[in-house]
Amino acid sequence: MPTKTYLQAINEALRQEMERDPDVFIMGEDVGPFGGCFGVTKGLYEQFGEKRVKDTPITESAIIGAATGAAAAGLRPVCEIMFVDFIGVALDQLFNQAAKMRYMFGGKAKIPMVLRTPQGAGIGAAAQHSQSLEAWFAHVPGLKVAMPATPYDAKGLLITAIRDDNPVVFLEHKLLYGLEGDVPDEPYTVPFGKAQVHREGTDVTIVATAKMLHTSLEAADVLAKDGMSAEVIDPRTLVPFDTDTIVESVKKTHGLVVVHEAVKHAGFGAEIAAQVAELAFDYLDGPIVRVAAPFTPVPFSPPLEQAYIPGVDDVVTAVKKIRA
Amino acid sequence: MPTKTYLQAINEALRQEMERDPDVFIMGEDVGPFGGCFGVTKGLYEQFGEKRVKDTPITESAIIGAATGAAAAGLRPVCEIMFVDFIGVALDQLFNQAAKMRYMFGGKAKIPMVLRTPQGAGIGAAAQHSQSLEAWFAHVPGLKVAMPATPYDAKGLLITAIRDDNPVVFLEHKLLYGLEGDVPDEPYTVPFGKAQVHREGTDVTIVATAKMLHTSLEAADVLAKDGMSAEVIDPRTLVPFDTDTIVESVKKTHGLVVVHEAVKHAGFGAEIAAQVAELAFDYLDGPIVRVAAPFTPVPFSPPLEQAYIPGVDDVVTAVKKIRA
Amino acid sequence: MSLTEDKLIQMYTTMVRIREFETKVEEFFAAGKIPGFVHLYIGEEAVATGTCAVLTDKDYITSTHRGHGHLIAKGGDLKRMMAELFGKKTGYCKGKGGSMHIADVDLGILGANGIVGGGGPIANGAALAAQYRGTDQVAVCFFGDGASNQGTTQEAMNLASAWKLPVVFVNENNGYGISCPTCKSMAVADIADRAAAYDMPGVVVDGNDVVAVYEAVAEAVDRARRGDGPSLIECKTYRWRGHFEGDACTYRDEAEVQSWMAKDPIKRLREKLLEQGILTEDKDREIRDAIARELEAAVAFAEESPLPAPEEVLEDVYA
Amino acid sequence: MSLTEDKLIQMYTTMVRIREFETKVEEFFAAGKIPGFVHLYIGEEAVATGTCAVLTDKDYITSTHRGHGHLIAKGGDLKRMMAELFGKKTGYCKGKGGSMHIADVDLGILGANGIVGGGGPIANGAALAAQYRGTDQVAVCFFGDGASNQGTTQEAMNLASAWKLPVVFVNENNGYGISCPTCKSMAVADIADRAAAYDMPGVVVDGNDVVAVYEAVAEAVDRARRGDGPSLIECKTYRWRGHFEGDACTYRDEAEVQSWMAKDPIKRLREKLLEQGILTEDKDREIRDAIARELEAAVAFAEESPLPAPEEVLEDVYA
Ligand SMILES: Cc1ncc(C[n+]2csc(CCOP(=O)(O)OP(=O)(O)O)c2C)c(N)n1
Ligand SMILES: Cc1ncc(C[n+]2csc(CCOP(=O)(O)OP(=O)(O)O)c2C)c(N)n1
Ligand SMILES: [Mg+2]
Ligand SMILES: [Mg+2]
Repeated sequence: MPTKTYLQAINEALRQEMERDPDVFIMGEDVGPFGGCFGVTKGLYEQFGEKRVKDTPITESAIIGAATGAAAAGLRPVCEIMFVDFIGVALDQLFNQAAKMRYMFGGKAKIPMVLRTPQGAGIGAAAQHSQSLEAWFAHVPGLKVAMPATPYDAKGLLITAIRDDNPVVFLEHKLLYGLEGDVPDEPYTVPFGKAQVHREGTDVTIVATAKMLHTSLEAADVLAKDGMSAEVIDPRTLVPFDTDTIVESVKKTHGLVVVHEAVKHAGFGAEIAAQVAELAFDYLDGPIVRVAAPFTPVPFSPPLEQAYIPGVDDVVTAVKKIRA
Repeated sequence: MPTKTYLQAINEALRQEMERDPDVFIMGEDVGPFGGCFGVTKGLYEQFGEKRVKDTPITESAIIGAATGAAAAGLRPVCEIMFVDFIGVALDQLFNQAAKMRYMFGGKAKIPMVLRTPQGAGIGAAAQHSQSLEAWFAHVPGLKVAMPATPYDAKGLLITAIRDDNPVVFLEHKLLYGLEGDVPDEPYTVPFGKAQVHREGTDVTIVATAKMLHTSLEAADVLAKDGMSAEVIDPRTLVPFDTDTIVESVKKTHGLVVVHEAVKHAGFGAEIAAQVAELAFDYLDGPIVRVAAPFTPVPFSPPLEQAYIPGVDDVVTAVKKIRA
Repeated sequence: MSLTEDKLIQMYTTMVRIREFETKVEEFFAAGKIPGFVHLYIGEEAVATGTCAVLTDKDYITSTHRGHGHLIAKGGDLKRMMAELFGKKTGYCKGKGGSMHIADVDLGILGANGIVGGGGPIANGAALAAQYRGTDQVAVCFFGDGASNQGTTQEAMNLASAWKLPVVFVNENNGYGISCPTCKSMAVADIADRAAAYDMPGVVVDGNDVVAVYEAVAEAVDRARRGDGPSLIECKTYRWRGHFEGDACTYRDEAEVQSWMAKDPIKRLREKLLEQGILTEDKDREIRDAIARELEAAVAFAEESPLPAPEEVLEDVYA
Repeated sequence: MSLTEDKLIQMYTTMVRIREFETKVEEFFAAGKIPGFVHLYIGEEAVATGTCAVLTDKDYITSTHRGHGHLIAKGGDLKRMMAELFGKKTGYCKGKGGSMHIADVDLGILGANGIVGGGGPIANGAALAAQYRGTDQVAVCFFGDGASNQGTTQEAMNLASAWKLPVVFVNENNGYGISCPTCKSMAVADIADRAAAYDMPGVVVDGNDVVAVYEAVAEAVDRARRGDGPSLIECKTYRWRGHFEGDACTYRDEAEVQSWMAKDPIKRLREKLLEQGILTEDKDREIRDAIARELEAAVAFAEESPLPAPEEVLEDVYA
């Protein structure tokens, strides 16, 4: 299988869906000739022209609203918010308008739009350019939320997102853009609501999202050296959420560690822990531990930022805490 | 002790703090002569005048930003957002600016402001005027989040909020405005980060917020008739959060049910469940169950809305599920 | 742009239909049959009517919290509207939306909106779809004087103009945002003056003169259909009732209210049409009787329709 | 409003200090010593300098992502700025903020801001505090051409005007928001024209002429201090570098860049001052030497300062 980066995988999904369906188009700040702040839309303007790859003013409410209205009118917009951190100026158009329209209208609207946006810390971009806000989106009925961790999933989930008839928030991790992996050339879909078991194991279940999947896989290697066998699972989508795969795993391993990069307090990891504490309680043989960022904004300076981002050690320590 | 409504208690807290401290002032839509959409600020304009009770244009970003800037410059603004649902047009000023300024500036700013806003369903106000969004605010480092359930707490927590040197989100429940209870005439504070045990019990711990506290207390009555003794706790603030009181209770009752009105998925109840699943796992004798709204927007029609809001039966059923 | 007699009668009929509908809503709200909030359009009928008279079913509108008039003018069905207000399963939204969320996407009505300023960005999107497909559809964004200050509205005007989207921004300046007089929420005298900030035409019209509204909107719609971009039309008008039903309206003085009631847009058109012989008293009675029957039927439909079943709460979240 | 020779020399010095600081930042960023994003102010020095020359330490400013120039002009300490850029504990924000969040509340600098349009509402708040207390302080909101479209900016202008807040909105129109030419993000030719939408004075000035900026801002500040409310000043200027360091800047053509570099605001003032005998080559060398020494000291301070300890991540969240 050909090897591509996570970024290339996203770019390819966009290109192929735009080739397939003339109703798919792109909007966002600097997504045109510039190719996007991180280069995700490179080459699309050249291929599809100004009509289908639209540079917008720096007005995120207007962007999301334009996508919502165009989707209600039957197109399939994919809009980009340059950093997820900017959603605060435009959340209304997403959570009160796009997400709720169908329900409020008694099922009589379809809003097939995708909002792509990068999350995550690690490049010294500080408090307003480094957050992970998936918990907010996952709390909004009417939205679907995808959060790919691999190039393969990035392409397949994005194609699914574009073909979905609902508003989908597609959360990329900016530190994964350079990650390479196997990605088929042809279009394919990865289903929503289906977690992926990345490593099988018997002693503990680690559920991890986005970049933390890779941190957790590394941790699993370390644990393996200490004779502990960790199963590592990526939910891939938070809405819909694949409870079953995780519960099944916990039934086998009897232990759960949840890992994400967002701050722990009221983070999505709590939802995962709570589901397992309800549905697989009897299979657990010890506490559920969450590994996540501390309750602080994201700091700028590298030693602080590194202390902020959960690391391999943190995951190993968490597992050892319940497997001591 | 004098009896007052929740609304009167809030009004009194505002009035007394404004009398005490000339730096405290109020801003918001229709908070002036109109007295606020729900009447919370009635009489304050007459007492304190236009300078200290300011009607604003319908621009929530400008309101929160004005509060943030005024607080950074040393005043103590209390701003009102008419319904919490409107926060989507203005969240940036709250979560990226007010909440993070102190940290981003290396501890060299103080933002003593309060954002008051009503939450909650039950008046047929539908999807954009009925939400409970506390989980979003609780996920933002730098904010404190208070959520009073009684008239007594409403006054005491609001006075604490106004005197606090940090941005505080003060979440009122619109269906509690008419609730009566004992409220001392003199100013007093209720500490942040201290849960309140409203009813002692031995068989199960019920943690409930805002209006759900009362639903849960009713449920406890019903359970008592069936010979089950429920301990009912209101955390009162979500940030800071009083983990200890809840953990201690679970150590005694060995069971936990969490109740809130927000949608369950990624709601704050997950955080409570997750904390207990980590810190009191060994004391639990069965699954943790959450009672919360289903994953839908808030519907308009009364039978739908009533089906949406968690009720006494739902709490009773949840307890019986783990105490069967 | 001279209006045919038919068109004038049609507009007159629409205005009366709105007035009578709202009067019924007032009555049933007071009787406790309509839950939630209702914001009545009485006094402002000429704006929705004059505007929508220019549009076809294929054109789009975004409405506001004060949306009944817009919906009726755009062709909304009174039965399904009334049923929705009553919270019934047969309503436009199956009882899920209520007054603030009635929509009829098939008629291009992209919904009333509970968020002040929520409609502008969405209207742009519908207009963008028209531009993208090369149709001649336009989108009208109704918004209030209060909404004109909201950032979303201002962003929407900017984008519409930068992209030359076929949008008409129809401002309903009724002098207040709830209790706040327009003059306290903005320093500028005419909202139409804001058009210049986006390099689009901006005009002020008498919002109680349905013909004036029609003509201004017709020009703006032509411009939009030609591909020349958006316009802003400020319609000066007044709401007769409180902000929502239940508002005691202590912030307005009676003389002001009376002076505006004297400018009743319906009475005004009626007198003009009678004078010009386009309408007769008989014809008027006929129109009013037909509307009364229509409304009776709508109310009966609403009253007799079933409430949604509790389990329906879970439906219609996702497509 | 004739400027004293001292003031002119002071402004010249500030502009050179900004230019040299930014040139060092460019160098250390390229060398990998400065993490994160940096947006340089080179070419726009006259705007911050002319503006802040009008202000006192008690006045407030809100800055942007392109904030170094504003900070230096408002009196920011180069050592602590450079240390912050290096991520050091001795920096303005103890290494927690970096380029986009440097602040010095004691100097009235309410922070650079990573959110485009984030500053306007906050500047209003500071101005409101001044109005509330009856001081004669003003607040200046710096914002870009791109930021002028953002809803928050437009809301801020409206509120400032409705409340007659002592704010001066200083627009730095450098022709681009990242890669997007101003003319593509708005239909209007001059951002200053938007002032009329809020009934405030709006003027366009040559943003590369520090004296012109000073004079326009001085008039607006006077007005604000008198209690007559806000103004909008659009300064036409240009950034010499890419949007951020690392931007290859393929979206601008070389001729355009060259033509603007020929209008170098520093060179221009220098020539004028030399001509008028206010500056001599010797004096210039003295100024530049002093700045070079100051910068060397700042860099040494930054280099030698300790990094924050990992556990400091948890500090400074709450007061
Ligand atoms: C974002 C937002 N802020 C505030 C409100 C509360 N609210 C509902 S209607 C209204 C007044 C709107 O005034 P205007 O736009 O002039 O419309 P009108 O009611 O006069 O028709 C307000 C403040 C809201 N629904 N949404
Ligand atoms: C709300 C928000 N949207 C987008 C961005 C990304 N961004 C950072 S700077 C910038 C361009 C700003 O343009 P302008 O206001 O003209 O300032 P300039 O960079 O030209 O000084 C953009 C789009 C952001 N930081 N915040
Ligand atoms: Mg109005
Ligand atoms: Mg610019």
